[in-house]
Amino acid sequence: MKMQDSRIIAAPRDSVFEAILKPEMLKICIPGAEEVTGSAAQGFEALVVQKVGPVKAKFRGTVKVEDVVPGTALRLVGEGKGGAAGFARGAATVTLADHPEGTELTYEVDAKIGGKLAQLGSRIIDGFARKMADQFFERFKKALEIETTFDGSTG
Amino acid sequence: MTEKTTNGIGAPLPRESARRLAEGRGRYVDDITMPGLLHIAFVRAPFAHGRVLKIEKDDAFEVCGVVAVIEGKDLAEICVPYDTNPTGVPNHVSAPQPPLVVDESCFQGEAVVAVVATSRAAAEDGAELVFVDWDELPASCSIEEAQADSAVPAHTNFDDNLTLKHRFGAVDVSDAFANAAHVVESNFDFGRQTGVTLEPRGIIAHWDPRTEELEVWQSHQVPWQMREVYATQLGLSPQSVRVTAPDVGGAFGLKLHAYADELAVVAVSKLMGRPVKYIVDRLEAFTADAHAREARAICRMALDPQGHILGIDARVDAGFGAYAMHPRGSFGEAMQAAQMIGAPYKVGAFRAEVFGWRQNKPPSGAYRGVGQPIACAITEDMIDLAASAVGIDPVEMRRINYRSTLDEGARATEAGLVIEELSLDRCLAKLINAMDYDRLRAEQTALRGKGVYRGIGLASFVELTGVGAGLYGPLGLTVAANEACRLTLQPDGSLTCATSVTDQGQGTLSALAQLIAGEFDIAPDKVRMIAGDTGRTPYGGGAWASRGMALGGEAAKRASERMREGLFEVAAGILQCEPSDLSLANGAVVGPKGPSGLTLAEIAAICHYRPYDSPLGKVPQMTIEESFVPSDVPYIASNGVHAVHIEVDPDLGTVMLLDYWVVDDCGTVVNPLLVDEQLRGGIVQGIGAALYEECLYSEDGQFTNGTLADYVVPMACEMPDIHVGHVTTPTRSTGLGAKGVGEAGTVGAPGAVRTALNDALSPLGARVTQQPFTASRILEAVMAAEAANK
Amino acid sequence: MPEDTIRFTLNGREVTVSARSRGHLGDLLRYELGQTGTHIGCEHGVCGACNVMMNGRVVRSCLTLAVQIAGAEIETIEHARSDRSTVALQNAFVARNAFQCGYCTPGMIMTARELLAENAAPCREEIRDAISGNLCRCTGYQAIVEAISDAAVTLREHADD
Amino acid sequence: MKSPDFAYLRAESLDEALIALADNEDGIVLAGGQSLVAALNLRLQAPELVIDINHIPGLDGINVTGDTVRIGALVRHAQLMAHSGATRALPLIRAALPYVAHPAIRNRGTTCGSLAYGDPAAEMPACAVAMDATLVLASTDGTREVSARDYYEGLYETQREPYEILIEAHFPVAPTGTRALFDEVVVRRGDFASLGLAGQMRLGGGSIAAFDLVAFGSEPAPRLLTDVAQIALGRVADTGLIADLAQAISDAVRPMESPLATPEIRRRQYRALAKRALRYAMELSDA
Repeated sequence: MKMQDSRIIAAPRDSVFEAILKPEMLKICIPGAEEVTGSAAQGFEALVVQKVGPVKAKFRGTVKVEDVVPGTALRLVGEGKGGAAGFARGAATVTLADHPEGTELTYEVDAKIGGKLAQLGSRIIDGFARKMADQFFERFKKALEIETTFDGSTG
Repeated sequence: MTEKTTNGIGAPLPRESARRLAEGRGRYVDDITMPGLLHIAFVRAPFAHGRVLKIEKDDAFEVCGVVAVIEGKDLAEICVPYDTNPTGVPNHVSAPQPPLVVDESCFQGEAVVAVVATSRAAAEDGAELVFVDWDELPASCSIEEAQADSAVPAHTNFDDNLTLKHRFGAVDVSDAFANAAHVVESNFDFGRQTGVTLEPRGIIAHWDPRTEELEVWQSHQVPWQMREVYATQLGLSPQSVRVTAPDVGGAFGLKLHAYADELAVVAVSKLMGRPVKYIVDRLEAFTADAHAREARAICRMALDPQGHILGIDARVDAGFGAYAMHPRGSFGEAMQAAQMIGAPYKVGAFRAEVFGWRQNKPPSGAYRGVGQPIACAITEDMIDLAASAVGIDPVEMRRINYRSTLDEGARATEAGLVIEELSLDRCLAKLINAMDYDRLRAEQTALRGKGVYRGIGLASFVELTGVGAGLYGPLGLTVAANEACRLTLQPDGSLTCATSVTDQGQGTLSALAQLIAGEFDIAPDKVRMIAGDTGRTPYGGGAWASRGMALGGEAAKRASERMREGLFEVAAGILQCEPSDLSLANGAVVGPKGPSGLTLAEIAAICHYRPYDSPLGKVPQMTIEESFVPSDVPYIASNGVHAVHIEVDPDLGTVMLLDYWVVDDCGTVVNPLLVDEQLRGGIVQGIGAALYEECLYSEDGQFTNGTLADYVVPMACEMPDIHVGHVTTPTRSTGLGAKGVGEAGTVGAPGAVRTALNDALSPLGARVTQQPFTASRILEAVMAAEAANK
Repeated sequence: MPEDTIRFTLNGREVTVSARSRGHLGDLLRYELGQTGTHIGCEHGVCGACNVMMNGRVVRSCLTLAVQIAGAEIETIEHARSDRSTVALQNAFVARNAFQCGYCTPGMIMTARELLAENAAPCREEIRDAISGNLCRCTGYQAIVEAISDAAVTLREHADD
Repeated sequence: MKSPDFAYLRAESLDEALIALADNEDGIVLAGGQSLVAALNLRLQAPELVIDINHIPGLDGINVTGDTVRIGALVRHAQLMAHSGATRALPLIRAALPYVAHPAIRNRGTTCGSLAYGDPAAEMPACAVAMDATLVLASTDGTREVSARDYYEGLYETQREPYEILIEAHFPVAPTGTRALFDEVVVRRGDFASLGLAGQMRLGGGSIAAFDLVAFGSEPAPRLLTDVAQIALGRVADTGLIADLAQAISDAVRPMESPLATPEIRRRQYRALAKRALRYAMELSDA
């Protein structure tokens, strides 16, 4: 299941890049994240509860940061085991570019959901993966824009 | 046809013996319980292909009720993996299939860990706490991926995925095509399906360490086969294993196979010395039951100017699973899909190649019709293409090409089929009359003017039934092909028939009782049927390839005749006449001077208690056993023609089934009520294959429609009324003359729906080739034609 | 009534079960109360094999929690012998050979019973619509439609006696 | 598949239910249970507490006043279907209810439960949006009213907070002469709709006086086709209008990507479905 989208974030590029690697930011942005620990270097541990329609799955997994090009690009690779519900794997390739209103963040997500969750028919699963990706970057945009306007500086 | 049609052969008697099922008094496997019974839930593989790195079991024991958590290596000590490598099909090789994955797992849903608990719910709670760490391996999921040169092996024991390669007919048929007036060609796609029995698979295994005997209750078609399988896998003497198939809630070939998860249950019981029950739930059924029918094909047909078939050249690529289906292999569906192409017709030159490809999906095995629905769909669609190329009516195209017998002096057809006398022309004539074909064609033409697109589909079929030992024996497969009947006259004059035949709803046991009752002119409820239990029935095949009446009926008829002869000798002595002067009327002997008052009960009492009263000085056997397997022919061929009338909406993509007809020749019909319902049920399963059913996998091998809301099987509202007609040509292979009918409906229906759809879409220049014909695929074809016509 | 039990009426008899019962009504009937005539086909409410009567209406027992039925009147196929409509249906199903494996039949009869209670002379489309939520994999449905139609006729003819 | 274990509360009053819901973040309400118990059996939900509201008095009423029909949280689909007053006042509900699942499901499934859950393929949410119904949400903070036209925000995303219970739905009584427009495409009767149209229309002197239309099934949530309705107002109800509306509907819908059908195919189906539904609605006499 592949999708791509982009967001204009009213914040300078390097502060956007730094923000994306902070555990607290991941906790705010990953929909349903209850705990996020660790660091960009060693990778993050996350407990995520995701609810779509009849499904309320608890995923325990890791988020690794790869292919880092400081300031301009990186890849977030997440893998969560939902116990009997199955598993979720996703990779988000994020690229940043300067933009008159701040930074243009484009992301390409390749999500794979498996086990029992996948068996529930595409009606729910496509929505499930797309919702997690869209919400992640929407919350990231909001969190970053508040942070920047709040202290006025480049964070 | 004997004259007594009140209760003998030919009487449409209701199944009084089955009334208990309508009163909720059935006894299916899950209805059986016993003290100390434990329950199993499996942890199953989430990936299409993976390797187990580590299994952490401790958390599972925190669940109250969990008794044991068992891995592949625990069972490896007492149970050997399935070895499905039939010597007679050399390239059909398969990796060993263990009851539980030991390290490599090669289809999503394969059982990895068995959690044993005091309830199924507790076992599932425990299963959720078992942590399995996996290394996901690359997988080959579609046929294209599996057959590509760079294909990833579905199992690392092999370096490619080819697991069947065979050719039927001639090496070369090119000259039949060289001088043909017309050549038509098409490709075909068939979606992967599964049987969806309403009662899921289920098993109870009880190894009793005290008696060192294994008792198994299992929802299954062939208990004798499973006795041999469990004995072999656990290293036991077959005589210490007893397998009973109680009431079975539908099987359709899906419960013919030996499954790894069921073997695991038996092995767990042996390991623990406790009775263990496992009932497959609906999600597991979709990912672990046998799959079938996934295939791609291409076919060419050469015709002379008048439309006679000069040659057929076909190739079938079939998708199997990760392992060959135990014990009969996965090749049956693919072989018959190729060999049966063109079977109803004189085809001149014939060549059909078939390839089977291993895939990272559940093992595929025989399902109702076994490849013949594919062969029929290909053949009948080609016939319609030929009819329009030559410019003659599809009915005429069939009539002028039908085969009725083997060619002069030939032992088999070009495809190697040993066909008896066929009656397709008579079936077609009766069908055309029943459906008022000409009126439907006229109505169709008129409606096309108003933008209403009706379709008339025809499908002729030949079906191999009552398959004997000639199919599996030479291939080195230990499959019983005889059917036996052990008939006992009870002291009170009633009869007991213990038969090797089994019944999953076909009504075969009622028909056998009716047949036997007819031989003694007594009421069917005076014949008690014993079946499905290896501890109480003679050795035999069970239920597969529509054999119940064809073979089991013949055994019962012969046993009845021998029993009757013995009784007539006693009666003749008493009545001072010749045995040949005697007959039976409502359970009493009729002598030369009319009814004698000598009842079966009286004779039975003499034979059991007062042998000295027998004038012969001795008494006949009270228990007679007859076993029958066809010796002159490998199978008994039945035939028939289907027709369906549909309406297609080219904008919504919906198909309405307006009416359905079938005229079938299954030889002697013992009970028309049961036979007609077998045809209707089989037809609706075939309609399911044609319009609705497909196992949808994502490109990385995840099964994505694992509920009954997403894997669509036919329900009541969309199904047409089905008009059933018969032509009766008794087979010469048996005295009874009955041929099989159980699969005839499923064999013809996909072909009828496919030809009807392409007939309906022809004015739009559209054509469908990939089954099931969903709204999406119909609209894609229509839109492609619209784009082409622009 | 002690705190930890649930009381309800099963086939005309008062029954109590533990309030700690887990899972759905179908399993409660089959495993704790021995009423195995109710069959389980999917456990996600699609196949209809588990249909029983609850307070006079046909419901999916697999979609009804065991603990939810306090005070309810539950009727299963085993009790149906005492109900005129069900006996007529059972006779018609046998006469028409409207079942083969029998696994869907108890649930089918429960659905048909409610239909005939509301519509004494249903046409074939109304019957097919009523059983549109009852999966049968063996018969192809036609014999079932005819059996329900026959039962309707029998019940109308003997409405008075 | 057997449901996980959970605590069970049989609420005797609405307050008791609302308090339990507010206090238990992992609590969930059981009314009809036709979606919830299936999810429990499939182990897709593992709530700590199931709050059964079936025994709360006063929630199972259907109240028909001059201009509104009030439907309580425990009103079963079958109960509403059999209520002549309500169905006479709400022709679209009368037309749509027979498409909802199957008899056994309608006997237990609640109309408000279907409205609260918001399955994209469900018939009742689409009708509520078309009829501009109002949904009453209760919590320990009190009750608030939300228009159905705002309530559905995305795939299974609604304005209901986890601690709120949808206790009542208010449907405006359709003015006399209102005709229901309802049709859907399913593979089997009672299945989840692949696509559907739910709407109301009133004719005045042969032309369209009032028109509301919703597309559902392939959309993530019921989609109110306001600009399609604009085209219709004042136009004469004839085949020309049907063709224009059918094209407008086809352009307005935004079907979800799905392996079962491309958006382009869904749009083609919408055009055909619209023609069928509009032709039927317009031909109805003014009953």
